[in-house]
Parts: sequence; C-alpha cells; structure tokens
Amino acid sequence: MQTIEMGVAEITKRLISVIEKDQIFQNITVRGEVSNFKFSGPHAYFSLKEEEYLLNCVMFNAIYRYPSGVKDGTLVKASGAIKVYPKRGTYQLYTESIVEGKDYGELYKKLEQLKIKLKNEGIFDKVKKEIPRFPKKIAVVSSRTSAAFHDVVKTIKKRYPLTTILLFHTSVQGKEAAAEIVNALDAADRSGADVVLLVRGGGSIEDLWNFNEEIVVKKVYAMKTPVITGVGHEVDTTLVDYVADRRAPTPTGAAEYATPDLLEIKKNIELSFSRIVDDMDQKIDESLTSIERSKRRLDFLSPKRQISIKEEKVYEAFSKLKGMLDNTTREKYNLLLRNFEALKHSKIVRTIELVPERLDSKMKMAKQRMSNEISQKVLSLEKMEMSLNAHDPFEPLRRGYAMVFKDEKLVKSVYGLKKSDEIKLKLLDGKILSEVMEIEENGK
Amino acid sequence: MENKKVEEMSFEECYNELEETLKAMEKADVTLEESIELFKKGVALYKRCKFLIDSASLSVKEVLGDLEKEMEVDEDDMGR
Amino acid sequence: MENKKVEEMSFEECYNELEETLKAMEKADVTLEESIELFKKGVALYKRCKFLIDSASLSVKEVLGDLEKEMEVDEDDMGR
Amino acid sequence: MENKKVEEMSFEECYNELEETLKAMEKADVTLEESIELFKKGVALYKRCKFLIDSASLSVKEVLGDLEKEMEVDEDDMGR
Amino acid sequence: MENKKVEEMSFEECYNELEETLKAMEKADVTLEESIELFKKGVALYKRCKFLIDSASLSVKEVLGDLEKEMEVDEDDMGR
Amino acid sequence: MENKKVEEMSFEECYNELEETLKAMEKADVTLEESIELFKKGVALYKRCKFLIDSASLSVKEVLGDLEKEMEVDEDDMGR
Amino acid sequence: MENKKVEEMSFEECYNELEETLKAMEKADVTLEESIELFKKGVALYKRCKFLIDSASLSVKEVLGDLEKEMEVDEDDMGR
Repeated sequence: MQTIEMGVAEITKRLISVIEKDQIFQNITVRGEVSNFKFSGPHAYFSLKEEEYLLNCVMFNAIYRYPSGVKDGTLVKASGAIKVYPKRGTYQLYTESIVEGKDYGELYKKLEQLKIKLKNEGIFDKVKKEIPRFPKKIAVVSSRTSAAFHDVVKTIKKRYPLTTILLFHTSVQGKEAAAEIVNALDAADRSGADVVLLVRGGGSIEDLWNFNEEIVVKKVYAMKTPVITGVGHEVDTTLVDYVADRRAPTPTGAAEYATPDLLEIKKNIELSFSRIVDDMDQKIDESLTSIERSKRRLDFLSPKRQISIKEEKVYEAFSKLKGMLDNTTREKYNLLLRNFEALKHSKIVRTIELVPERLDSKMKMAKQRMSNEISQKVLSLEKMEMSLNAHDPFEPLRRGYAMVFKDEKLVKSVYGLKKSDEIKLKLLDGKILSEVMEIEENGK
Repeated sequence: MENKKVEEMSFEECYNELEETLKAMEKADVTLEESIELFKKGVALYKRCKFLIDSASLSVKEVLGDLEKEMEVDEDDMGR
Repeated sequence: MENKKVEEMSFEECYNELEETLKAMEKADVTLEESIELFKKGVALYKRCKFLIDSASLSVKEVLGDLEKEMEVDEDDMGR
Repeated sequence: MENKKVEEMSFEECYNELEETLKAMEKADVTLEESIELFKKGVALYKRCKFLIDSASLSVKEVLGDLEKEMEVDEDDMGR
Repeated sequence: MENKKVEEMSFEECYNELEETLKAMEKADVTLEESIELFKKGVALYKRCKFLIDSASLSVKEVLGDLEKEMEVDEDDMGR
Repeated sequence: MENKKVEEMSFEECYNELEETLKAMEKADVTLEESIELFKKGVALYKRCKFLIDSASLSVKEVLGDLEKEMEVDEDDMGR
Repeated sequence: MENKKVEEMSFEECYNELEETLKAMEKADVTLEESIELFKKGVALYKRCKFLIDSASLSVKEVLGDLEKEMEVDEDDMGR
C-alpha cells in the first residue's frame, strides 16, 4: 500500500477535525485520580490517572472555580472537552468543572477482584453469538417504567416495526434486583425471542452494581439467545458487557443493534427491485443486440452474394464454352476453305488450263516445220530447174539454128554423110525429115 | 426455501430471497428464460416486502409468567 | 441439439444454434445447397430468438404495468 | 461422377462438370464430333446450373421477404 | 482408312484424307488419270467435311436457339 | 513403247511420244519421207493428247462448277 | 546408185542426182551430145523431185485439213 505523505500542519489539522467531530469528546465527564496538580497563574494543570492510563488536563481560571479539596490522589469527575493542542502535539481535557468523587475505592476493588476471577474462569472468552438481522421477537429485560425501556420501544418502532417486543419486567436496582434480573433473563431465553436486550439507564457505580453481580454475569454468559447489553451511558462499563454478544453504549444503542433500519431496508429493497428491473432490461437489450448482430451477419452471409458470384462464374463458363466452340468451328472452317482453294488451284486444274495451249503450240511448230521444209525443197527445186534450163543444149535453135541428126545421132561434120542419106533437121518449132542431096566440103 | 409460496414468506425470507434473486440474475450464465422467471419472482418478492413493510405495526407485549399482555405504547406518553 | 425442433428451443439454445449456423456459413467450402439450407435455418432461428425476446419484453412490460397499477391503488389506499 | 444424371446433380457437381467440359474442349486433339457433344453437354450443365441458381435466388428472396414482412408487423405490434 | 466410305467418315478422318489427297495430287509423277481421280476424291471429301461442319454449326445454333427461348421463358416465369 | 497403238496410250505416254516425235523432226538428216511420217505421227499424238486433256478438263470443270454452285448456296444459307 | 531407176528414187536420192547432173552439165568440155544426154536426165530427175514434193505437200495439207475439221467439230462439241 502506498504511504500517504503530509506535513505536520496537515496531519495535526486532520487529528483536530477527527476529534472535534466526535460529540462525545466535546462534552465528556472523565473519572480518575488527580496527580501532578499545580497552578500556573490562575490556571491549573494536572493529570487524571486510572491504572496505568493518564490524561493531561487544563483548567483555565481554576482559582475561581475549582473545589478546594482537590489535590493529588483525590478521585474526581472532570467535565469538559478533549482538544488537541497543536503547538505541542498533545491532546488534553479542557476542564470546565471538577466534582470531587465519592470514595468508591471499596466497590472498585471488589469489581476488580470479580473481574479477575471471572477472567480466570474464562467467562470473558465467550464466543459471541450472531445477532439475527431481522428479529421477529425482541425480548427486553428491563423495568416496565424505565426510560431505558421506553427508549428501546421508541427506537424499534421507528426503525423496525415489523417485529414484536416482549417485555420481561424486572427491578434493576436494589439488593433483590440481581436475582430478579436472572429470572427475567431466564424467562426471556425461553420465550423464543431472537434477541434479548438487557437495558438500564445511566447511574452511579452503585446504581449499576447489579450488572456486575456474578450471578447476572454468569446468566448472561449461559444465555442461548444472543444478548445485547445497553447499561448506563457511553462511559459506563459493567461486567455483563464483557459477556454480552454485543455491547451497546446506551439502551437506544442496544435497540439499534437489535434491529435493522427500515429506511435502509426500504432503500435496499428498492435498490434490489430496480436492479432486477435493470438486469432484466439489460438482459433483453443484450439478447436483442446479440441477435441483431447475428441478423446483420446473417444478412451479410446470406447466399445472395454467393449466388451472384456463382451466377457470374456460370455465365462466364458458358460464354467460354460458346467462344471455344465458335473458335473450333471457325478454325476448322478456315482450314477447310484453304483446302477448297488448294483444290481449286491444284495441279490438275493448272494442267488442264496450261496443257492444251502447250499442245497447240507444239502442233503449230510441227506444222511450221513441215511447211518450211516443203517450201524450202520447192525453192531448191526451182533453182535446179533454172540452172537446168540455163544449160539447155537446144537453146541455139531459138536463134534460127538447126540441128542435124542421122540415125538419132547429132551430125557435126559432113564427113560420114553420103548422098541420099536420110537426115532429120531439128528446128525450134519442129523437125524436117530430109535427104542428103549434095555434100560440099568447106574450102573446096 | 425455494418452494415456499411468496405470500407465505416472512419478511426476512422475502428480503433474503429478493437478494438471492438479484444475485442469481447477475450471474453471468443466466439464460433469458431463467432471467424472466427470476424477474417475475423478484417482482413478487418486492411486492410482498413492500406489503409487509407498509402493513407493519409494532406489537409490544409484557410477559408475565405464562401470560402475554398487550401493552399500549403511546408515544406522547413516552415523550421524555 | 441438432435434432430439437426450433419451436421447442430455448433462447440460448436457439442463439447458440444461430451462431453455429453463422459459423458454418462462413466456411469457405460450403456448397450452394448447404448455404441455402443454412440460411433458411439461420432465419428460422433468428425469428425464434426474436419471438422469444419480444415475448420476454412483453411479459416484463405486463408485469411492470400490473405492478404500477397496484402501487397506485396501494398509495391511494394508504392515503399518503 | 460422370455417370450421374445432370438433373440429379448438385450445383457444385454441375459446375465442376462444366469446368471439366471446358477443359476437355480446350484439348488440342478434340474432334469436331467430340466438340459438339461436349458443347451440348456443356449447355445442359449450364442450364442446370442456371436453374439451381435461379431457384436458390428465389428461395432466398422468399425467406428474406417473409422475414422483412414479419419484422414490420412486429414493429407495428410493439409500437416502439 | 482408305477403305472407309466417305459418307461414313468423321470430320477429322475426312479432313486428314483430304490433306493426304491434296498432297498426292501435287506429286510430280502423278498421271493425268490419277490426278482426275484424286481431284474427284478430294472434292467428295471436301463436300463431306463441309457438310459435317455445316451440320455441326446448325445443331449448335439450334441448341443455342432453344436455350435462349428457354431462358426468356424462365426469366418471364421468374418475374425479374 | 514405239509399238503401242496411239489409241491405247495414256496421256503422259502420248505427250512424251509427241515431244520425241517433234525432236526427231528437228534432226538434220531426216528425209522428206521420214518427215512426213513423223508429222503424221505427231498429228495423231496431238489429237490423242488433245482428246485426253479435253476429257479431263471437262470432268474437272464439271466437278468444280458443281462445287462452286454449292458454295454459293451455302454462303447464302450461312448468311455470314 | 547410178543404176537405180529414177522412178524408184527417194526425194533425197533424186535431188542429189539432179545436183550431180547439173554439175556435169556445167563442165566446159562437155560435148553437145553429152549435154543433151545430161539435160534429158536432169529433166527426168527434176520431174521426179517435183512429183515427190508435190505429193508430200498434198499429203500434209490433207492431214492438216482433216485435223482442222476434226478440231472444229470438237470445239463445237465442247460448246465453248
């Protein structure tokens, strides 16, 4: 845990406020034995002692108001307020009045002895019983007419009227009282009450003495029902307080301890109720939020999106299918068209286009060749004819010559001829058959 | 205690049951159906508590031996 | 749990089933047919959840409405 | 799977078969006759896929339509 | 394969035969008579191929036409 | 080959013989009588070749003509 | 060769003899008698040559005439 740090002034102021807030400190009567009594000017400074405890006191202007019998060793009751003296860091009782106490020495001594005895018996080690929170019946052991009882009734009526108060009347003062108290307690213990209140108003040690009686203390110790004591005022402590299951400073306090505060209870009930309503609303809201979130997820995850994605994919596949088939058919169709062109321009088609022409030209050449040959030969023959004609031996006949033949032989000389020989004269345009009549030789 | 009818419950039972009901509702694993049941029960308990408080009047009795005698308590009388 | 009818399911059963259904729908390998079935189931579960919440809400309102009326009467009776 | 009738196929079966068909058509050595057969099969698968998707879409719309109508009614009833 | 009747050939058989025929026709030592026979055969194969591809094209168109009609009807039915 | 009758010759035989004949005619030492004989033979071969090629042309053209007519019709049908 | 009868001579034999004859005639020392003999021989040879060439020309013309007639008929048949 973190240490809180503060200055001296702050801590001192804090202490002052704590102490001054407590009403008990502001108006208190303290019992004790005076010691170190001295004056300083008009003011008295002293201490009150009890056992090993000590309280510093101051009384301003004490010379005018302090009882003259007071000196060291006197038992007194000093009333005033507890305050802090900041300059010294001490607290002290600022005393307004001092009353000289009776000498209760004897009683206190008896009380101390009893206390030690009971302590040694282990009575004070009693395990405290729990006080039920909602008592149905509250037993009150007290005097019928006491203020203490009335305070208890008044407090319970205000705080928790749902219960029943059972009064077990007893006298609380006097010598016979202790036995009466024990009887009342016993009756209360058997009454079926949820809690027993043992209460009495304030008083001197003698007034309250019955509550220090051993039989009373032992009865309280033995009680089966939880017991709350409220004896005297805040400052009064009796031995029953040590064995009570709860000790209240006053009867009103005892009533408060015994009962819950109805206002608080009502507040709690309303709180519980509104929390239940809120919890329910919250539960419904939460459930609604959860399922609305689920609904949004459901909307988001609805197959709509999946469907449209799948639809697209399917359509794509189908388009691809169509495209692929179109491609296949077109490809094959184009290949086929190419083959059609190949067929149209195949060798055979070329052949039937080209060959007839080639044949014709060959034929033409042959024809040419043939006619050339013939005409050439005709020409050479013509030349031959001409040259034959040029050497025609009968050419001179044209000029009037004649040729003489005898026996189909050319006669070139008169010799060999005789008279009456038959000769033929050949002229250009005919023959003359003649007879040699005379032969003349040239030069004779 | 769960089986006792609300209308028969004492204030204390009723009050405790109301607290228990609230605690039960605030548990993490409570179902919607349980919530509603708890809610209805809570409301019934709340009504019962309110009824008991509203209709309460303190009874003061003096026990004398075996006798119980109703005491009249007048606040004015008390009034110190 | 799978075998229980939707109309007989409690809110929490229904809601858990709805969440399971959503998880199943989120899986990558869910088929179209499964997807549709899951979706229908999801919607049915959602409707059941909504119905149960609405009923709860209604009965809460009724209970609180009754309570208010009673309280008013009480206050009138009490004459505070 | 090849032996299953198209009309009995689930969407995923049908779609996968369609993809297989596409792959088969893409092969280099597929003949014209095979191409045509594959194409017809593909068309049949496409029709089945389309039918299943349309049905799915319709049933989703119905379910959503019902849901929305109910919601409106609910909101009116609740008068929030 | 050579022995199969042209009318019984598949497109690919027919097409391959056509290619073979075209190659044979272009050979140097083919005689006029052979050329004419090959040419006639080539044309017959070409016509068969053409017929098969036209039939295929037609049947695809039919299938697609039917599909379109069906789709329209479906869309009308669906009331999109 | 020389001994085969012209009417029994194939186109190629005939054509080759024609070429041979023409070549023979060109020789220097051929006599007029031989020339005439060669010429007559050439004419006969020419006639045979012409007959064969004309027949071939006729049948090829017929086939092609038919085919082209069909193509036109098809293209109209296809409406491409 | 000298001894062969003119009527049996081929064109080329005849033509060559004619040339020889003419050469003999052109010699200076040829007598008129010889000249007359040569001349007569030359004329006979010439006539033979002329006859042979005219026959050849005629038969070529005949062949060509026949061919042309045939071709025309063919072309008519072909109906070009």
